[in-house]
Amino acid sequence: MPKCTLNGKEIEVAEGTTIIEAYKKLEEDIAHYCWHPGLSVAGVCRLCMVKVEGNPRLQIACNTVVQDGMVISNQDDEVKEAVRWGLDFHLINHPLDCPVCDQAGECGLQDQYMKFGKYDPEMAERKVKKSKVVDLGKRVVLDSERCILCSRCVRFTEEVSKTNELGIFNRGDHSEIGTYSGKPLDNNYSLNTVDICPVGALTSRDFRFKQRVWFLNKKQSVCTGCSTGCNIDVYFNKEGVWRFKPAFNAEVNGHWMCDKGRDYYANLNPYETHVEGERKDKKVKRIPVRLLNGMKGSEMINSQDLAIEVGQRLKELGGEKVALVITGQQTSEELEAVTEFFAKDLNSKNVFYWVNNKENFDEFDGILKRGDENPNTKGALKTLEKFGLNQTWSQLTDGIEKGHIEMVLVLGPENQQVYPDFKTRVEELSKAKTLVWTTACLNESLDKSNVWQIPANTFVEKEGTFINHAGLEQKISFITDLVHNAFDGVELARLMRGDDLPEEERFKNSPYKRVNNEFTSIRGDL
Amino acid sequence: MFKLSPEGVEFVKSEVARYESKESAIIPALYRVQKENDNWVPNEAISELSQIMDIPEARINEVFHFYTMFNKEPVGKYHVQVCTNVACAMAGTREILKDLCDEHGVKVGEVTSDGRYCFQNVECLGSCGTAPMLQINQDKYNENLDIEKTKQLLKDLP
Amino acid sequence: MSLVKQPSSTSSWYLPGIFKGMLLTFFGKMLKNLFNKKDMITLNYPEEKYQYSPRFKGNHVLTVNKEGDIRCTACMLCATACPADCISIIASEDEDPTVEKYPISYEIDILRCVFCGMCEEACPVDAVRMGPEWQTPGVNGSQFVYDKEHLAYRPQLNGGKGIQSLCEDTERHNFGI
Amino acid sequence: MPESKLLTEHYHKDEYRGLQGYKANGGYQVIEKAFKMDPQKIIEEVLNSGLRGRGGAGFPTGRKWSFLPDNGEPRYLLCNADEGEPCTFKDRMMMERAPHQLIEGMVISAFAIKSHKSYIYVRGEYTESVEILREAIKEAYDAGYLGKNILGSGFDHDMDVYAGAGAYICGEETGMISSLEGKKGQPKLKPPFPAVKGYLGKPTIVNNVETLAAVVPIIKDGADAYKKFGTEKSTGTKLFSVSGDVQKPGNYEVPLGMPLRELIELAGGMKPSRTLKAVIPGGTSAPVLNKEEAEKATMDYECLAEMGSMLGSGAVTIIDDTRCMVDMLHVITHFYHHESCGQCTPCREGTGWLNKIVNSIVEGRGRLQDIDTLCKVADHMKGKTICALSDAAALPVLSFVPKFRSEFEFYIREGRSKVKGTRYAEMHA
Repeated sequence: MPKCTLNGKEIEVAEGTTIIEAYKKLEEDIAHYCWHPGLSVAGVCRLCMVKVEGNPRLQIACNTVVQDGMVISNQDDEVKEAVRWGLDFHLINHPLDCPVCDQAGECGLQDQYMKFGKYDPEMAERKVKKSKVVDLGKRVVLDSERCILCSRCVRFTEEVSKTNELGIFNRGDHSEIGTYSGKPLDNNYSLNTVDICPVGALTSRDFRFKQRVWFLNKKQSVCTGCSTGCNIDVYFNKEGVWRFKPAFNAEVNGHWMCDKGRDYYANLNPYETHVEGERKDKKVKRIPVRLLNGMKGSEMINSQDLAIEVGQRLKELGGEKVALVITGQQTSEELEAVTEFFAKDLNSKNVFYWVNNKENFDEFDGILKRGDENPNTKGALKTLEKFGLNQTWSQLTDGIEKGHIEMVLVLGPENQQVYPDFKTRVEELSKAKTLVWTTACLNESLDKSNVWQIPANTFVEKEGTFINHAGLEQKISFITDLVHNAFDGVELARLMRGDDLPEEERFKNSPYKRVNNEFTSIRGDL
Repeated sequence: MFKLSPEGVEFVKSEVARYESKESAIIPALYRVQKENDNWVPNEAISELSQIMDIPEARINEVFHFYTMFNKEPVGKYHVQVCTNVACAMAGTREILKDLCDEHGVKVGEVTSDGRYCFQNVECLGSCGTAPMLQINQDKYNENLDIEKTKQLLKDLP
Repeated sequence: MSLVKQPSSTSSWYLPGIFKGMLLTFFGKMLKNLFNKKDMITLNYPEEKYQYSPRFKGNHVLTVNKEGDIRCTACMLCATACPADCISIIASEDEDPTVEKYPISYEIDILRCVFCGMCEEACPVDAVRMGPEWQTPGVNGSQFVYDKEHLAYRPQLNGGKGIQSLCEDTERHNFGI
Repeated sequence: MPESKLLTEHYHKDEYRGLQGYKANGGYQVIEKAFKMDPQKIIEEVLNSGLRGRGGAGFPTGRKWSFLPDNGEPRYLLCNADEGEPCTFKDRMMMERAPHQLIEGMVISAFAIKSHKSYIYVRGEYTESVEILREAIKEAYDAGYLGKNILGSGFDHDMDVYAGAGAYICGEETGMISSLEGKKGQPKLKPPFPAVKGYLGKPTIVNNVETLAAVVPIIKDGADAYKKFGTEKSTGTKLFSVSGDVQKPGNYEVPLGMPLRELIELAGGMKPSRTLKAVIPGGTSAPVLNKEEAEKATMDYECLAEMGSMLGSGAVTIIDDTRCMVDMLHVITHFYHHESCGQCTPCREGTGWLNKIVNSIVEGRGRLQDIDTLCKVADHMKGKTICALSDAAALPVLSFVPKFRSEFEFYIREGRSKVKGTRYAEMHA
């Protein structure tokens, strides 16, 4: 274990650690662009300069391994001067379009210039013009002028996704990132290149111009796209959730996540925003996506009242005539609470497990994405095991067919897209006298007279635990409330049982306290 | 639409087998394409090479764009590459290049209307003792020139 | 800096002060204005209106570029700087890659606005200014939310043609900056 | 001091190109001697001879060879014939006049470092050299100087020629390795050095054409005989490519340590009625010497280093009083801007910046503060990048500008050249 001194602080690091890793460990400031902990070392931005005592030349921290007794500093005047000029070299051909650039606010150039910049630019010559707004693929937009050629994205496609779509073409200051014309950047991990891009050269087609990043808050959660359970940062504000980005977790996902998982954020917002019309006459239209209140057939009803009514009806019918359907999409706590209500309170054995596409469960793309697109399959199985329940699906359908089962409560899947059999199951189950479906999103097939819909919370609006494919338990925390009248399974179980659910308790963690009569831009008549 | 000749495909395959890493064959393969396609490499050739050599297009494209000897656009029948580096510039090649361009009414790097010439300034070709010099396509060097000799040289081309 | 005088014993006698004021009102101003209408400093609003200097921080103006399109790039710095949170912008992609981003909706809630002028200061491209107009009439709530059309092309602004921005992107591009 | 033709003795004979002619003039005899020696002994002999890399950096060849790790991995010998340094044309002559000399030198070197595969990386523009080398290698294979069990010694060696495709940076050893691996010719991060991890991650030795050829006379007559030439620290002979304003430009093989004056005399002296103004002693990346320095300089590694310049590849460019230094620098900065590989930021952006500033000056748009900016930019490009191209681009600026500052100031103030009296048109597009 070599020991070294960084900026006067002693630190012991593992054999083979580079100086920049030691700096990161100490949480000391060090400028860098091309180095990324998840990628190989390129050593091209030349910003992580450090002075190693006894070495006349400045060294780059990313390619120098710590050796015992090294005395390293980046507070030296020589180093500071080198970094100042290094930044200026990065900026001489960088356009002045921060106002338009989507990266502004989370841009490496902005951040590092504030810390290490020279503040008196001497470049008085014309900048190199390159191509702007190039679609590299469905999801990624390139602006070559902003690119500082750190090669992170190229290394990502070479080393992580192994798809090799990107390359740096030409040479000198005419170098440009690009794809070969016939082969766009369309792999399932392409948006990671946007995350690792330290500047605004690569931006996400989806997130582009929707929000400025400084309007957004972020909180950590777990992706529900598949059983891998990648850790994510959820970016949200008052208006809703705007994007997911991967959060580092060495045990689960490292630095990355897949594009499919990122797409899911749009299903969380109560409204979907559409831009309609031609160039000048573009209008914004908002279409509801989430179920906003309880529905009893086509009649709208307060969701709490509906939940209480459901509880009463279930109790009236009693054990044999009712059934519960669960999926791997709810948290372990929800599943347990509702199952307990059925197994203990109602004394029912009719708890059924709805599996979506079992045949794909063992698929794995070798990076992150798994075939089992439920975040909590293991949790569901564990719950059934705990209560000793092992009913088969045919028992349910038989029961409905024969009229033994009159009322079915379905904890509907939050992500309906990964349930290709959604419609057929609704058809099947709605043969029962009453079908109660808790759902987060609207779905046409649920619009039936005997189907009661209870709005459910999505994973950003609840706390709980997901158990991933490897059996790792991951806690998710409450992030923001989006649909006021929705509950999670735990709350539903309490309401059905007849317990109180005080308002204050429900929204105790809400970052935005909802105040009546709030001014908004669409105020209408006074 | 360019397509490599069967012999060309054979050549590329043999080059892939020739070197320890198959990527080493990219440069010889691109030379072959250039030879078969009037001295320049069309973009679609990259995907063909990618299929033959089983190397991602981006890797081949990177190499293709990095080296100056692969022409990205048509360069006429005679690609006249005039060295304008130190020794040759001192010997007056810049004036020769300007003269040639003016005479044919083209700018540096443009192909003449009859498709015969393209005049291009290039960096040192390693013939400084015999400056001024130029190279036509990838043939032997023409050395110890002056304006008259150069014009005669171009006239004598078939 | 002017000092505030502490009340002295004489100033606690109110009546002399009141009479002093009355004298000024009747003889100093009223009689003067009765016989010399020209120098009268009050206006018969709303028939007469005062013209403020162009630097007055009144109602907002969105400037236009040479083509007459809105200059705003939807960078949202004004919305960020606004202490009253009265600006709401929705940005969209422009087909022209040199423009790239423009607002499809730019709304100012003028009743929330405190006319501090921060938006003007924050704007990097001289797209939003505060003009000399100061009246904000309206008959219902929605009329106090000014949209893009009103902010840039209301008749008061060059007869609906809009006010030219001083900061043109085309120049920047021509200089290769 | 006359020429000392250790390598180039028979270069004037046309038959020397072919195997027969080469053998008739004493070729392929040293190889037999070498095979009887212990490989370690050959390395020692080369180390003793004081032979330094002739490509530019001047690193002792024997030392380089001794860095190879003993881990049983296959080793590669690469001959760097990507002669890109402007004004250098010695390697081309060596390959075209005496290809077998190079092959012989390479087989001996390969035997010494126990390498069984070697490549000659020739720059793409040298189509003639490539053809001649391919022909020579074929002859050598047929005559048993290459291939399996060479001359019954039990030593196998294969050799191939690889043509580059036009990139100055491939003359840098790791750049060349990248290019040979079929990637862009971008230099690799060091450490690891090529002697440890080079071509395809295997230990690799990269030597210049002249260096490898010089192994032949060293083994032939021994290190001591070789050391008789040159100075104490810069031993042996060196080919100098003399170009520019001299009467007889060309390659001259002289012992190191020869005064620059004499070298100019050897090349026919200055043109009539012209006087010396400056000399670039080692290719354009070497800092320029002004007249006073040039008259004192001797052509060896130490003297030039002392003067703040370097011997480099031995390309001596003589500049006389009719040349405008602003224009010369313009050509040089354009070259480095064109050749920067684009990997490291200071070089990628800096070379472009330098070229743009000089361009502005040449076009008459210069400002006086540009002179300082030039120096500052160049100063901060130095020593900050993976390879030495950034330094190579900075050093000319840092020597041209201070040494000929008055010319630059005159050009900026008057908008025309002090020497020529006119402004340069944009003919160097």
